[in-house]
Amino acid sequence: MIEKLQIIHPEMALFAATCIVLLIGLSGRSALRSACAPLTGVALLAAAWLGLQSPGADSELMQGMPFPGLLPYAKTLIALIGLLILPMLAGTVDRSYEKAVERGEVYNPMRSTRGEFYAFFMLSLIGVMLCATADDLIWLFLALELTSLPTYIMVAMSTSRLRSQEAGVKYFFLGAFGAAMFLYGFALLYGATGSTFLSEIREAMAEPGGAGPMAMLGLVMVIVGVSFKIAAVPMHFYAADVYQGAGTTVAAFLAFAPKAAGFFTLLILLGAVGWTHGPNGDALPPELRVILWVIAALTMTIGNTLALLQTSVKRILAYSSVAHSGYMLVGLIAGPGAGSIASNGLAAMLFYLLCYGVMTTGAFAAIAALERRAADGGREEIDSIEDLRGLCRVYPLVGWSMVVCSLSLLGLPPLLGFFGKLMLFTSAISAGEIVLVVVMGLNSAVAAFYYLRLAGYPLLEQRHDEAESPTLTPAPGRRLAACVAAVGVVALVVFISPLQRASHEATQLTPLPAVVEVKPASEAEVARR
Amino acid sequence: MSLWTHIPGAFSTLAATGVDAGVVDIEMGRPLFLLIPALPALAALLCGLYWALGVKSKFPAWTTVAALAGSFAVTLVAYFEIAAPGLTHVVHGFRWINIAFGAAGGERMLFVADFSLYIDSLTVLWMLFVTGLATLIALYASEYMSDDVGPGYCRFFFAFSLFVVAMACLVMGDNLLMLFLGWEGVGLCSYLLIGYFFKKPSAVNAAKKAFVMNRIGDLGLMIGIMLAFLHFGSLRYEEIFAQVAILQQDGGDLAWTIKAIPYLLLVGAIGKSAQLPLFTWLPDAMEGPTPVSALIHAATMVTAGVYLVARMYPIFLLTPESLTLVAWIGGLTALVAATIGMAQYDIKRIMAYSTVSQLGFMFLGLGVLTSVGAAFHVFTHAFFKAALFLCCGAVMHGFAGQLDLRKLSGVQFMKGWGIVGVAMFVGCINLAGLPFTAGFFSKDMILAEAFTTPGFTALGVIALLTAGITAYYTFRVYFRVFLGPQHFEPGDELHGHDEHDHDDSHGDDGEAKTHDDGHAHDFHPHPPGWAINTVLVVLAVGSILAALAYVFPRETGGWVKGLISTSSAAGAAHHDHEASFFGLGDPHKVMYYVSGVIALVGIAIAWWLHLAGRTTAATSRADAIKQKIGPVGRWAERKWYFDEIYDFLFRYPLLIFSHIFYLFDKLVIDGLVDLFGRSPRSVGAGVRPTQSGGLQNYAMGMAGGLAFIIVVAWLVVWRMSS
Amino acid sequence: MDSLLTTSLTLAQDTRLEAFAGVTLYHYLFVSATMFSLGVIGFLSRRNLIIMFLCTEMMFQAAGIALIAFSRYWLNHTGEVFVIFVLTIAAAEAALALALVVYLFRRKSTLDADAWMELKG
Amino acid sequence: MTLLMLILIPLLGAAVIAFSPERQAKWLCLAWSLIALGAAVYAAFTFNWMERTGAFQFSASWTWIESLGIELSLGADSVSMLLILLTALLAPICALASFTAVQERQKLYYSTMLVLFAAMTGVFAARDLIFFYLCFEFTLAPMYVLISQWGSSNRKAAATKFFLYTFTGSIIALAGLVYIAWKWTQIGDGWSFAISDLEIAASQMSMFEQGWVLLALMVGFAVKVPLFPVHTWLPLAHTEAPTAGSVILAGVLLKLGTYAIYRFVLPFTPLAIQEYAPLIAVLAIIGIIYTGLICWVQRDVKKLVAYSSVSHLGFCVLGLMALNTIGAAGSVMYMVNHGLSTGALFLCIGMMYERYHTRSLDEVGGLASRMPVWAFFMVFFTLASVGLPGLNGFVGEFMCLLGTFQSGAVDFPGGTTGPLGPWYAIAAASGMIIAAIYLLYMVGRIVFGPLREPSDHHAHPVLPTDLNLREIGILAPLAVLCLGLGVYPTPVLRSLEAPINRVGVIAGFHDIEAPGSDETAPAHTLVLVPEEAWP
Repeated sequence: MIEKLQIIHPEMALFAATCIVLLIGLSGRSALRSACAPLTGVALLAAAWLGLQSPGADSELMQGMPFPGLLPYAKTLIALIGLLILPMLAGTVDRSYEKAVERGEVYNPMRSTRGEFYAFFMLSLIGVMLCATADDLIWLFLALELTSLPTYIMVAMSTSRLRSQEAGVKYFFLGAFGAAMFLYGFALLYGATGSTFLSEIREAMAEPGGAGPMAMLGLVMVIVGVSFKIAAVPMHFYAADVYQGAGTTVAAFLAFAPKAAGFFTLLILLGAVGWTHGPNGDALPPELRVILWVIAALTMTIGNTLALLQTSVKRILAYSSVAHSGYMLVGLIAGPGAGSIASNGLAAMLFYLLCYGVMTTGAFAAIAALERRAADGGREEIDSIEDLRGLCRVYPLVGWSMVVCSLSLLGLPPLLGFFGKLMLFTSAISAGEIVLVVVMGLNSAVAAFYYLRLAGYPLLEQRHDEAESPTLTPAPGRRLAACVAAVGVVALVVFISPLQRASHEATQLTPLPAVVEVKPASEAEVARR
Repeated sequence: MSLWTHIPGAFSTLAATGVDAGVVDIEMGRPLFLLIPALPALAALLCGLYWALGVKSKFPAWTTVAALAGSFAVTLVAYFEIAAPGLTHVVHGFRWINIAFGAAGGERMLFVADFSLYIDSLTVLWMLFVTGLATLIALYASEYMSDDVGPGYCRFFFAFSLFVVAMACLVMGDNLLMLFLGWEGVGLCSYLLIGYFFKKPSAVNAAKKAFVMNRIGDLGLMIGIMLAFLHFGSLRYEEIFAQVAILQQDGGDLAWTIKAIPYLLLVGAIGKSAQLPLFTWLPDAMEGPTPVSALIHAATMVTAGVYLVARMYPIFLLTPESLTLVAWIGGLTALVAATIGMAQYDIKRIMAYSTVSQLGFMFLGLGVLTSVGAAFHVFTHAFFKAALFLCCGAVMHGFAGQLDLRKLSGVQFMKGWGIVGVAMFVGCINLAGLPFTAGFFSKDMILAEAFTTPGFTALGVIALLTAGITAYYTFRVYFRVFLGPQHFEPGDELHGHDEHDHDDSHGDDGEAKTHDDGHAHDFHPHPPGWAINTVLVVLAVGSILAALAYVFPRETGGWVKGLISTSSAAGAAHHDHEASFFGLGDPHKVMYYVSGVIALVGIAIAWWLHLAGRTTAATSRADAIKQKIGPVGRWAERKWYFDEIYDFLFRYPLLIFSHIFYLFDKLVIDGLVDLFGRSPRSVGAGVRPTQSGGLQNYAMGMAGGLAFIIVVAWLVVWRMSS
Repeated sequence: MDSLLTTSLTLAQDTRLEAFAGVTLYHYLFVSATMFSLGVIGFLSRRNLIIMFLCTEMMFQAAGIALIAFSRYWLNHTGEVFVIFVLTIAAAEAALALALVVYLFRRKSTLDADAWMELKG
Repeated sequence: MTLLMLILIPLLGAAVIAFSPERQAKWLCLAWSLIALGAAVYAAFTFNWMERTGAFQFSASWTWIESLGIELSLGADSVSMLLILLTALLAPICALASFTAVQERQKLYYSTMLVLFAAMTGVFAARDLIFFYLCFEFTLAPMYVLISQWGSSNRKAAATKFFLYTFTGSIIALAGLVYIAWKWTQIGDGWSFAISDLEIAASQMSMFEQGWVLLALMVGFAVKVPLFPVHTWLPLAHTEAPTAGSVILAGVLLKLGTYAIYRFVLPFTPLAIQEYAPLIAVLAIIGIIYTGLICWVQRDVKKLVAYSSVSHLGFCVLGLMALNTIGAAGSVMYMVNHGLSTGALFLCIGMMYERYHTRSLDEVGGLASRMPVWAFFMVFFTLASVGLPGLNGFVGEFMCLLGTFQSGAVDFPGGTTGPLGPWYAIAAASGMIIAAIYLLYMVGRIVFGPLREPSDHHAHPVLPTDLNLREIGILAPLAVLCLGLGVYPTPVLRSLEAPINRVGVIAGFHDIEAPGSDETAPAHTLVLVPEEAWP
């Protein structure tokens, strides 16, 4: 049994680090306290390395899982994006307090929140990893909650302003509301199949009449409930408010971690249903396909159109996050395809998740790197798009990172985002979802407007008033994150092929015996590998 | 040396159709003849260079004169080598536009439009007077334009030389596309030269009008050319004529394409030769310097239409109805222009209308199948009309731009103006068709032919009437300006001087300044110098001697006839006119008397109205008549309101359409685009209220969304099961 | 699955519980659904943050009831195990919720959900 | 490798400029663009223009994204090579044209411009659909920057409209292109975006599919051309763009659309194009006449020329829709010619604008007496635009018209198969008159007539009243090329036959036999080969 723990080695590493961080965060020695972040980094690196070693499709342990090859890709991805976000987190909490301590105030562990913050960060990432690892509904539920609960606190504590509290309260209450929905969906799913094991659910569903009304109702509720995590319609309402209210660094985290968790959940659950329905036996069951279609289309459209109207960068990025969820759903609808990489919608989705993680982190990091004078005389994070004016001239690194990441989010070739979209295009067209592709294309065009603003303000506008203009925060990690992300957006273009191959291998669906007859092409493909 | 070789047969189109050499024997000509266009081209290049170098002397003029004279000399060689023996030569220059394509039949064809010269007697005839007159007029202009020495001078001679190049391409090209090259090229030069005084809005407008109206004609020509290519699979005369010859032999029904070609070519000819309804640009073109008017807008370019019809005569002959149209257009134009000419006061405009009218005669001649007559009239007209214009130019030059015949009188006997007066007189008698002048003979050929060709008698009457009118208004000018009491008022402008760039003209003229504020009391007309006088003498003598070409050499029935009969325009040979005319014998002989009398009557009327008893410059007996006939005179003076009608029918509607289109573009098309572009924002604005910030509103949305999605899923299931 | 919905299989397999003999899966599901709906309605209609939170708890417990019922129906213990975890999570959330509510109350001295409407648009 | 160098040289130049001092930016840009031009000329000399099979030369291919079947695949036939040469020629010209006009943020300006040129070269050199699309789309970004940073007053809106309009169109086109690539997976082994593969795949599509793909492609490319009625972004963009921006826009960027139609629409939808060519042709003709008339009532000279571009490119599309050799060759010629003459017109207007700070026909006029050299060039390029025979504009225009005219006239010796016919040509030819009207109107007002200058006009601090040597040096090569291509276009035309034949065979121009490889021809340029040896 003990070798089964291999599956969660990365989580264990992170968890160990979590415990340590929790402890040293309380230490009276500032050097020790400030080791929280490096320690987290080390843990994430270890997790990434362990993630790569995770049992893959050829491992005994993974037999019976719908996606036996998922773990290495998923865990490494999560750990690496976490590693990218980490440098941003420095100074999110406790900055003023640490300064006060430096000035001589007596350190009071009760007032420090640093340790908790990093711990929550890692716990949430553990949750995301566990989502990808889950083979059981209970596990999945716990993992989802583990992802979310720490983020509620992170949002509320991210800044001391009322806005953060408002964001926290909205996020928490609506999150609980959504959680109840998917929990109920899990209950129905269990009720319909008699098991919480995904492999058993899968077999039950594959039987004739297995995917009955109750199972479907359960799945619909799960999908809608999980839509909260990925900020898809109709659960997208919170996104903009929460992102705006939360500290920028936390918003960046929110844009990635819960979304990743949600998509892994959807991937696993829909994997249990299988893309073996529909008239040609290569699609989701029609009702699921239609609701996902509607959700995807609405999510893109509403996200993009709402983003058009915003002047707050964080709100723009929040709505853009909504819209990108819509794009990724397209991959989910397209399904695993007939074998080749470009036809694999699931791979496209995972690949896009990677692209999105890099791009959006970069954009958030760029604005997190700046602060301006607040109304009360202190310094606050920038939010208005006006604050981005002329950034490239004053702070070229930050400015250009913003430009590059925005253009990549726009989908401008040859940046990373374009290839993400291209793969979604190819897979969706392979699946015959041409209308959806057109909807997605038009949405990309709509989105271009606000991404152009995000890219244009730093590059092309001029600053109005130097005194009122934003300056760099004293946390260099944020600049670093922005630059790394921007470089990644450009440089990863070279490595698209291996990345896509990895995401393809991660999404190889174990064929069910009953399904094999329906999908001869897939069988041949699998046999060849 | 590959450039000089003849096109190998394999490269020419339609090798497969089996057409043999055709009606004329075509040989390779000597590359020497390429000098005819090349020398003026060199001159143009040099003038451009002078301009760039800022040459301020008469260098450009001498360069041009020398080049044109050289060109003329080469043309003479061509005459003796090719035209006189009645040969046809093709000289290959270089490949202009060549491309292979697959024809509908499947064979591989080559579209060929080379820069090659097709030299036959028609070509040589035209080039003789083009290069000859151009040389003379360039000489004339060297003095006439001397006030502009400097950039303007270079510009003038650049365009002048370029014009001859273009004219050579037009006349000598061996294919229709090269003709088109020349056709548009002369249009360009005409544009540049009409707009020479580019600070005058009227000149700029006239230039634009000339170009645009020509373009209308060019459109027809271009379509005609494309149709010809479609039908014959080639644009080379050689091959077209060969096929036409076959068609003529075969008889039978012709395809609509070939029937349409002459009409389309005619549209081009009408535009270039200022015929009804596209003639209004020519009088306005008189805004250009007078040498230009003489060369381009009287002697050469405007006869390009005649040349086109003559050159493509075989195709016109295939569709005789088209020639009827040619005749009617020519006859009516002649009459209309003559009536307008009667009522004008600007002597250059009178000459312009007379040009239009005479061009009408030429078209009439072509239409009634006397291509010889038409060509002969072109030839004689070139001389005497050039002379007339140059005389007008001399007057204009001498009297500070004065052209109003009410303000000049008795110029003939002023000191230094004798040669001008005599040359003017010679030109006038030719134009009026006084017996035994060249104009008399050439006009007679056309008149006689009009009367004798069945169905054209009415046109003959019109033409005769026009001849009378022509004699009247010609001598009206002569009597008013050159005879009678001596009187003059200087014009309000001194051509050239106000064209100097004031910024850089400080150095060159104290004299010009006195001219600028010159009034009648301190104005002294300056009579023409040696260059102008020489040219006028040569032209006057030429005009008179041209009559000899009607008679000699006897064996070919005249020089021009001999030339034409060996060219493609020899179509009239098929036509045997009646030997008798109203029972009075040889129609030509009869017509001598009739038209001679008519001309004399016209001159007599002019004498009575404009010379006899006239004591002032401004008034004459004609004024009373003009009073009597009331508005008709005014209508004629206003050119029968052709310009206004065109504006009303075409220009204003187009302008209105343009404005409407622009508004449509801005409001509707771009508006739709903007609407489309804004629609996402509207959607966003519509959805935005859902983002109210209220926690429970969000929850409501989420719960509602869940319900909605469940309903959607249920609907799908329901639809599938039913 | 149709059988599940069409046959009125008695949940009370244990005949000793006569009192529940007529109670089928349907009844439990009905109660569960009702509770869930009441939770939703309460969440949407009440203004007090604590009560709203309690409503989400009610929705959780509705799912719990359904799980127990299914567990009994399928005669395995998975559902029951699930419920235990649900309860744990609910407890964790409750702790979080109360902490948050206290925190908020300190800032604004009110528990009205509508007091937090600064962020919108 | 040659083509890769042509793309990389400007990119490298851009990088160098980005890390050099501001003052040297323009000189560096000039130097690098001259190097690029030199390389292009060298390439042109090593290029075999006589290649009779229409095969692609300088072919090179590097695997890039194996998973999607995307390769960095380059190759050029003479059509591509011509347009690459045009692009390379305009690079130093645009750099020189900006020397005094651009004073702000020169580093950004010049590096952006070089990046743009690299991308445009990439479009013409691409043999892989995604690489093509990548360059095609990427041109938007630098152009957006050029317009919205150095443009006139309303530049932001113009740049945004330009970007969004063309982006929207091309993303739909991408959907169509991907669909064809998917079709390849049905017959081939896995995904491939190699254009040669997709030409095969396209032939497997049914009429129905081709119709939709045609629609998708045309949505993208027609916007770029721009074809009526999706042209409205162009006048705005042109008016607001800086001079060099306008030159690039008119000179090359619009050609991306027509080039794409030639390269993709024709071979990829052979059945549908036969069906719908008349429709597209009608749009082109409407554009010719409609926008031509609109030109006539413009007060802003730049807008006038911008609208004239729409009108002119109508001819270009019309020629392509004739679906025969002469039409297509005319269209390619038109692309080059329009790039030269209209680009030069924009340069002239820019030079005037630099001195007078207005482009309004109401405020300036009669400049021939102030700036005779400028006036010469202005008139010259106007005449080239009008389509005067002997200058370059005529060749393309005439051949487009002739191709249209003979298209479908199968009963005549000079006719070819095709979907259009004489009436289309006659309708389009009326554009000749309209072009004369509005262009001469423009010249008549701004060059000729009495001198009018804005009342607050002051002499430019640096520039002389008339053009200086630098400016003459910009315009003179263009003028020479205009004249050269007008007088002796045959070598170019002959070199176009083979590639067009190649496309024609795939696109089902029925007037063309399969290109024979047995025709032996000496290598290299036609100009250097005796005429007897021409095919």
